[in-house]
Amino acid sequence: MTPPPATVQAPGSGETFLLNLGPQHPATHGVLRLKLTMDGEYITRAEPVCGYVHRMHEKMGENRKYAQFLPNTSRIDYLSAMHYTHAFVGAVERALGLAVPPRAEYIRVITSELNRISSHLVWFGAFLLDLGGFTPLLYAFDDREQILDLLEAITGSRLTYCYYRFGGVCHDIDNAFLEGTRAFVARMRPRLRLYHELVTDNIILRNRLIGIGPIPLELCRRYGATGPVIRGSGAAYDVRKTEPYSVYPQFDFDVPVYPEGDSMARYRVRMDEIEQSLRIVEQALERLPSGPVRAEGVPRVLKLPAGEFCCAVEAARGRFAVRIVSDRREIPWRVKLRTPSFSNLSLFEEASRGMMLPDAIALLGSLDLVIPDIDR
Amino acid sequence: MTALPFHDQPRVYFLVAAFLLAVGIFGLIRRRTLVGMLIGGELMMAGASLNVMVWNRFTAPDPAVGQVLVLFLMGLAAAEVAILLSIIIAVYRNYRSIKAGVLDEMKG
Amino acid sequence: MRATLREIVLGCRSLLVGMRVTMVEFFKPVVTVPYPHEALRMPERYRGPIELVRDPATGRAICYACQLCARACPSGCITVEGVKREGERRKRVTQYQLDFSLCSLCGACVEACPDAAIRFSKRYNWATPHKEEFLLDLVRQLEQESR
Amino acid sequence: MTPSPEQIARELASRFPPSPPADAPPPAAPALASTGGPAGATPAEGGAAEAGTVRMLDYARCGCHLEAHVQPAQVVAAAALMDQFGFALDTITGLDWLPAGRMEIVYDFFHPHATLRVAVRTRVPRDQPDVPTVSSIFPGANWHERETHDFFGIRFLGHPGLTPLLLPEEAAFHPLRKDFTG
Amino acid sequence: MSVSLPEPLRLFALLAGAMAFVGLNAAYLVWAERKAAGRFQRRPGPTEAGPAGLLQPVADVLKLISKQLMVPPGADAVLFRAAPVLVLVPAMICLAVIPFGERWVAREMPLGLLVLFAFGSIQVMAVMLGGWASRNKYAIISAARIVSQDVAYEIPMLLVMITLLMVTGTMDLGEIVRQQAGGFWRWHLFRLDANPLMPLTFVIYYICMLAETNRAPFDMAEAESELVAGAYTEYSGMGFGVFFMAEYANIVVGCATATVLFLGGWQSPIGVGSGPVWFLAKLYGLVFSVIWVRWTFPRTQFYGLLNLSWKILIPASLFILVLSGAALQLSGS
Amino acid sequence: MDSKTPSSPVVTFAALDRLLAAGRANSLWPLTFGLACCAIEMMAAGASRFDISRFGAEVFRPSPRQADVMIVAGTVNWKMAPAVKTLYDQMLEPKWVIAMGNCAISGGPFVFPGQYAVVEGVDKLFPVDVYIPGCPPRPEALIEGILELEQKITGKRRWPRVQPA
Amino acid sequence: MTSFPASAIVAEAIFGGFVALTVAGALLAALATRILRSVCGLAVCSLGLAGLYTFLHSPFLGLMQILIYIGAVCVTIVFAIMLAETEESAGRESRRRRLAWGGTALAVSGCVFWGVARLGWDGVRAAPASRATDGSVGAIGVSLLTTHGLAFELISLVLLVAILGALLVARTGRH
Repeated sequence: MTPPPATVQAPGSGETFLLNLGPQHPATHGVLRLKLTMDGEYITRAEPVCGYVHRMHEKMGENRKYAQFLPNTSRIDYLSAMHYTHAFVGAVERALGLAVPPRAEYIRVITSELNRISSHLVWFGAFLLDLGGFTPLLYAFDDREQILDLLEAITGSRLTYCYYRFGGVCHDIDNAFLEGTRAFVARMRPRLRLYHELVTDNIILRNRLIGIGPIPLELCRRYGATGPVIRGSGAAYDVRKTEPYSVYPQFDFDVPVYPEGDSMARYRVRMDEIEQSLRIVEQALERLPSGPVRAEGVPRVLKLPAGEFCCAVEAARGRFAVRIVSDRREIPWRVKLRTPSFSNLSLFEEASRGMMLPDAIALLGSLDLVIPDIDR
Repeated sequence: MTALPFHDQPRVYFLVAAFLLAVGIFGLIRRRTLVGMLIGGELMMAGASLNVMVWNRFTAPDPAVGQVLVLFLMGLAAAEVAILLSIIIAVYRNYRSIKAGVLDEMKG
Repeated sequence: MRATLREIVLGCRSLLVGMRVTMVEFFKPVVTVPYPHEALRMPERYRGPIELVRDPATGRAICYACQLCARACPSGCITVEGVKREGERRKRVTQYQLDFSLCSLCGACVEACPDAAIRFSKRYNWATPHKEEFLLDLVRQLEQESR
Repeated sequence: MTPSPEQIARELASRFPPSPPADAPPPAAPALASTGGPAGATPAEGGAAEAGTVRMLDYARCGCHLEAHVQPAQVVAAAALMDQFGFALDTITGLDWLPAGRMEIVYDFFHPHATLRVAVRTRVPRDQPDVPTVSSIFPGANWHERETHDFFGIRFLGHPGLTPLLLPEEAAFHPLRKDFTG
Repeated sequence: MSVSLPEPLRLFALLAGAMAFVGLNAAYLVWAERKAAGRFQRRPGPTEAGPAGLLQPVADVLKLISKQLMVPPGADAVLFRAAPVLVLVPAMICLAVIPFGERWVAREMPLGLLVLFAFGSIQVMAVMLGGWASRNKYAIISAARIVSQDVAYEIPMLLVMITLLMVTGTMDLGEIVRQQAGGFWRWHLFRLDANPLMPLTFVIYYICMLAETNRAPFDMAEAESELVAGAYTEYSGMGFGVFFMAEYANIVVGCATATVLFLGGWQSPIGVGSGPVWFLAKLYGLVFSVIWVRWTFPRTQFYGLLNLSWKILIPASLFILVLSGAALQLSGS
Repeated sequence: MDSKTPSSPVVTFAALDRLLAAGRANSLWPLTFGLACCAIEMMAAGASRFDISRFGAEVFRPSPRQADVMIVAGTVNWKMAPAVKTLYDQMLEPKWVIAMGNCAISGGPFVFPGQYAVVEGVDKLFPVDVYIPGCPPRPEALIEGILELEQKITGKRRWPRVQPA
Repeated sequence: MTSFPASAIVAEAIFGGFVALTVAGALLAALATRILRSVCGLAVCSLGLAGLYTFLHSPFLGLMQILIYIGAVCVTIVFAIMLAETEESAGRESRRRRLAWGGTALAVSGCVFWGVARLGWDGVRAAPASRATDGSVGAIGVSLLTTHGLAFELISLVLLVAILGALLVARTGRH
């Protein structure tokens, strides 16, 4: 294992050489390692090596009570912590047959969608950083700070919210939050226009993304890629629509789909999703019911009936599913976390074959990976 | 004669030119790699150019002529480098080494 | 040829539009918070390292070492000890130790507390060269505050 | 033309019938146990259902429409069938039924165009956890199988490179086995 | 021409002056860039070191000087050490021939333009050597990129220069500026009679300059998301600092050349009151635009960059060359 | 360190040392190196809202050769540990380490009996200069960590201490 | 010349410096074991030659020498070395063979040096009384396009063919 700067070995016998991208490399966002076999600047084989942030989440699931596992769910994919917690509490709620009060579900939707926007904003910035543009990153982070302010005010944390509880949410939201969210929605639309002017329409960016890293739908299916990756390849697969959970069926929103499958398509899907999330938030704010935010009669110590319970959500990166196997004890027998980045990255080796290094970086960035989400 | 500063004495230039030529030949013979030999050749060319320029400076009736000639020489050197290097790369691609000895295989 | 020219023109236009965007931002005020020169206000629910709550009536900690928080903690970073004194109905906390370096600030302890005897502090800017500081003795901390 | 759960259930049941006991005749109709609740297996029972059962599940309860138990040898065929139906591989994972001395491998499928989730399960003895790889049908299974091998030590026969994915390269332990100690 | 040595002392003074200029320029351009980048991103940039962060460059230089230097194992130590200097020196030589004002030129040369070109071409070699000598894969890829990029952009730049040469008829930079006296409409940028596409020529020059100085959006050499720090990956302390300095010195040279050739050098745009102030104003205006461009755009793809040169810039500049030849013939006859 | 400096050359050297220390303290270039959650807060600290560039510390260098301070932001596990160690070794003197977040300090919430992956504190791998607790710490805490490091380098605190209200 | 008293000496010193650069560069180019240093030697040598050309009253050629030799030839060679990673492995050859080759090379080059230097030493060097042109860039240009027009065209053709040939060879070499 040689992290960069890697020194050159004696001239190899072949025309190709091995380039070790990572585990510390600016473009791998954290600690992914890519073993690249290069022919000049062309990649003949790119083998991702993961596990550099393996944090034993699944093992911890077997060691902790259900409530104690909640903080972990915020740390698997720390950029879409809300969704991950949602999936976990969703699975437990299914198992117990808990009815979540509608206000809580609405709050969940609002916070989830805000979280999705903030996640996409981080992706947008980091992706542009991969492509060599620094300023959009800071603009995106500036907008993200607005979301974080809102979420921090109600959850107490900027990143690892741990906000949902079995049968509801931790705290109710207040008027300041509602006002702030409305203000944010009003602010975000013109900012999106700014992004499009500054970035999306930019000829340099278009040349770097259009037609680069095409992923056919069939490839997505065989690798189980989900989220913006599969939507950028032409399938309108969105867990919020195909396996509806929470109160999403009550909202009117579109699933952005682009058939091209290239990096630009994935880029556009995410940018459109920000728009759609804003729509959902708007609707949820309008119709927010009053009432309690936690279900009655949730036992202090949870024991699930025996069996397997699964709940999938549409996280920012795609389908995230929790599978809990319970044996009637306070501690689950097994917690399986199906993370979207894992499947999304697994297709990289096949999709990147024959690409040039900078294009592969663009492809990697357009997959929007969070490494701990892969390594768990 | 001795009153002349060195930079106005053609002999000094001639010596340097001859030296360049000789070193170039030495390199051409001694070097075992194509690139090395190419560099030797370039040195020889440089010696020749210098020689031309000395004549141009001290004896030529039209000082433009020598310069034109040297310009031509430079152009030729550049062309030579381009061609030789492309050959070198081609040879390397096929033989994985640009030691001159490997080219023996091409005989016959 | 026409397409190429068109692309060049549109491309140049997009570049100019981009430059206009950044130039407009150039003249907008900065959004930076002047942190070390100005203190920040953390929101009401901000989750900093927990602290004991003082009972205004007695001036002592409310906590009576019921251990619920220690049991709820996923990381096991809380150790509570208490003694029952003569003539008192409940135990009194004598030691409340928090290994903050293990804490994930999930809030399980605060939620588990039946008497709201612990709460999150607003300590948001903690950095130190000394690792041993993270072993917090909350009881002593409370006593120091009262002094 | 997305398939309905019943259609898939019938297809699965007819293709992967329970291995007939030596004396009993095969059931005339495919066993289509349609219970609403979850499988309800506890570790001691080691996963109750026998290979060959296909069960419709209560989606609202379990988050899954259908589950099928197959023989380890039938896994590839089952995956091929799912591929034909246009399913995408969701995940592959293991389950260690330590008290029963068995390991279970679960193949989860989702459909990219329909609300449909199917789980295919198979069980192998704990002391010889071998199962054929499905990575030839779903290349995405490659990583899932590597991960399952990491965590459970289940060997996927014919896998192109069963090296540790998440654990260190030289790791020889399987942390999610129930008898694993730090 | 007689090669005499006028006032060697002046030469030394000049050397010291050039070094100080380059050093200060680099240091405070870095500061300016950090400040400007901050403004573009709505943050203040360095503020805490000295008033308005003015001591930031001092701190950086102190840090860099006192940082441990090391030659990576397996590297060619001599070349590795020489490369940063080799990048910096040609830039300084180039500065010596640039006329900042009527009498503000370190060394007036009839072949000034050629000097800029000849010495400008050395720095390619130097960066490449630095990259190669590091024996680091990223550095080598980056070095290879630098060469292809610089070679590709040298050609349109040369063609633009030849166009300019046809218009001016001299390689003397001072003379070129003098031709542009008398208001901005006399600048070569607007010499539409000599060549109706003169502004376009300037744009081509500008693009080539960005590419030659490895500035964003053409910063292939230091593309950090791909190549860590490119050719500079293995450099630490002042070795890296000198590369940094050279980068900014090259930007100054490039912008100064543009000022001389297109923007009328020290001539004032309204025709009266010319002087070095105008030169510096134009120069730093251009430098600011370079910074502005960098903090606006993403990086180009490498082959996109080569395509831009080979498919657009070279044909365009050839066309301009022919056009201005024709225009000159027409106006001459 | 003895503060008494009797002879004049020593005084000069001391002054020079102070100057160098001031230079280093105001030009802490971090290594671009994020591991997990905390890395996002590290990015946030570099973004407009918090802007560590005010302290001259925004020059994130991707190459360890040019970096002065390594901010270990996130969980280090045993698979990653050799790489982190190598990075540390590749950094050149003078160099500093900031352990950001509880994972880097002690393994944080990922420590439990029988855990098999996480390094329980990066100070097991190399010396750490400043610890920033939190999960993840706020960006101000990172700024505070950098100020703390400057204090360690120069020996005095230039900025006011902020008491959280 | 100038009024500065030491200027002649300084000029001599600078001239000597250029000669030294040329000679040292040439030696480095021919003798360095690492091929890349060899290229650097060529570059240094070119730099010295550029100075000599300037002393020979042709700064134009001097600058062209830098532009073409350092900016183009050396860069191309280094580029080729990078593409075709080559290092001279000294240990491969037998010592005897090395000595033999070295001896031969030394002898041949020595003879050449001696002969050519002698020729130059005794060469005619009567400066012409009058010059047809001043040898300026303009004069070179005029003479390029008039007197030597044909040669100029031919050289252009050679260059064109060289480029095309180079492209062709380098492309077909790729399998």
